[in-house]
Amino acid sequence: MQISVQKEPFDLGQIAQEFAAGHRHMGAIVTFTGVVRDSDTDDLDAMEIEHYPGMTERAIAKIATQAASRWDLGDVLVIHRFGRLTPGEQIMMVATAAPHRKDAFEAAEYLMDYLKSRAPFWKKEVTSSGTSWVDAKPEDEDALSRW
Amino acid sequence: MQISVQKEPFDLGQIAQEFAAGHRHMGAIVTFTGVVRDSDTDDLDAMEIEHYPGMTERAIAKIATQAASRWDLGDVLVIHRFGRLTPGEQIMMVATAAPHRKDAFEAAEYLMDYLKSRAPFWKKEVTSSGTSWVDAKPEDEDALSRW
Amino acid sequence: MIELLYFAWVRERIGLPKEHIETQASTVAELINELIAKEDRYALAFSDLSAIRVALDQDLIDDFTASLEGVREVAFFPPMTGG
Amino acid sequence: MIELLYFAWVRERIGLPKEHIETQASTVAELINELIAKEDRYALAFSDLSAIRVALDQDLIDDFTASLEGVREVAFFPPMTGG
Repeated sequence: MQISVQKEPFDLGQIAQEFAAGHRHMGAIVTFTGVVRDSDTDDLDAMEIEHYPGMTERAIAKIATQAASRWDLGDVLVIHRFGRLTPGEQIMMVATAAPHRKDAFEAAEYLMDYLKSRAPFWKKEVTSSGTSWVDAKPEDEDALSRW
Repeated sequence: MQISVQKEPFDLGQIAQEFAAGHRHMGAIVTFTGVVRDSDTDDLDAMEIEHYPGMTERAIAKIATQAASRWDLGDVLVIHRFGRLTPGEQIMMVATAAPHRKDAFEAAEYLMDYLKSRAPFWKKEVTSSGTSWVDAKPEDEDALSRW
Repeated sequence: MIELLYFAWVRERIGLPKEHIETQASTVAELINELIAKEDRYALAFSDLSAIRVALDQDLIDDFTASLEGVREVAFFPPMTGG
Repeated sequence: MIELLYFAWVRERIGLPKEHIETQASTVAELINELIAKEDRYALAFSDLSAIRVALDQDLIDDFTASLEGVREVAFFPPMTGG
């Protein structure tokens, strides 16, 4: 299990390649990468991500452990950034390796659903007209009910 | 839409990085990578993949087009290799970019489900005790019924 | 003249990857029956039709009653195992 | 002595990221009521409790009736928006 909470950018290509390498009995590798999406009017200057040091790593490890106990997985990786990010920057990624594709996909979706609303991160949008905290979406909470 | 049917290995890292780059309005990037999995007894020498040149590209383009019409996607990528591969080698990958994670995940799973049993590839396992064609699994056909 | 293509174990059982034939068959089912009648290796390849998939001019068909009218390329193969 | 941590708009409304306080509260609900009674900025932060999430010693709790016995760190924050 590889977990990192960091301010620095990560190299998706290198991480995906290293994660996929050497999993001789894992037939399926899934990655999800979250990108700071510009607003529809292209006026997003930055996304500021606050987190709760200490609890963040703990919460992510708990979610990853739950995924590993629920699906047949060979490995799990979670990287989540904090700090000030600009549109187009990669915020976070998860990767799963499993013997079969169904486990790899489901575990990755489970990780994402739980990271969205159970890992202590908060996003604030900065635009030329001001700043505003991103509200949690009811559908993100609803997404947990399928697991 | 990027589709490639090729004998040569592909560089997952580089492709994932290039695919994810410059999708300023896509918040979610999903990749799936299929790896030649060794047998439980570690006796797989190679996996030989035969395909139907001409139809293969056509079938993949049709599947990708269906995915693009069904989900809100910014981009789709499919790479599938043929020829002789050894355990640990990457056979194929799909990538999807979407504004939201649900579309990116579902479209990637749809692509995989259809590539499994609607793209004209056939796998043959080569072990020290002989060769045998991989049978299609009933669950792969069943997987299509959810879409 | 029509071109026939064979893949995977269908190819192995018939013993060649492709051939051009003259046929009067108007449907896929009729063509298969012609082939079966021709030689044992075809009869062997087509002994279990539930395991045979067919593409006409590179489009998969659902049903062996499909017409061969205007078709130039017929491919026979087992269920696909991509991915 | 207990350490209180505030995040996101809870932090902004209260005006500080953390503080140490003395409290007699035995549950999270009692602690929130103490804070609300203290100053307007707390009352503002806790005006809609449905938007408040709480972690005790870095574990999320489901229910404000949770006991503070043995707890050293209480964090208050809005619903999380990770991913």
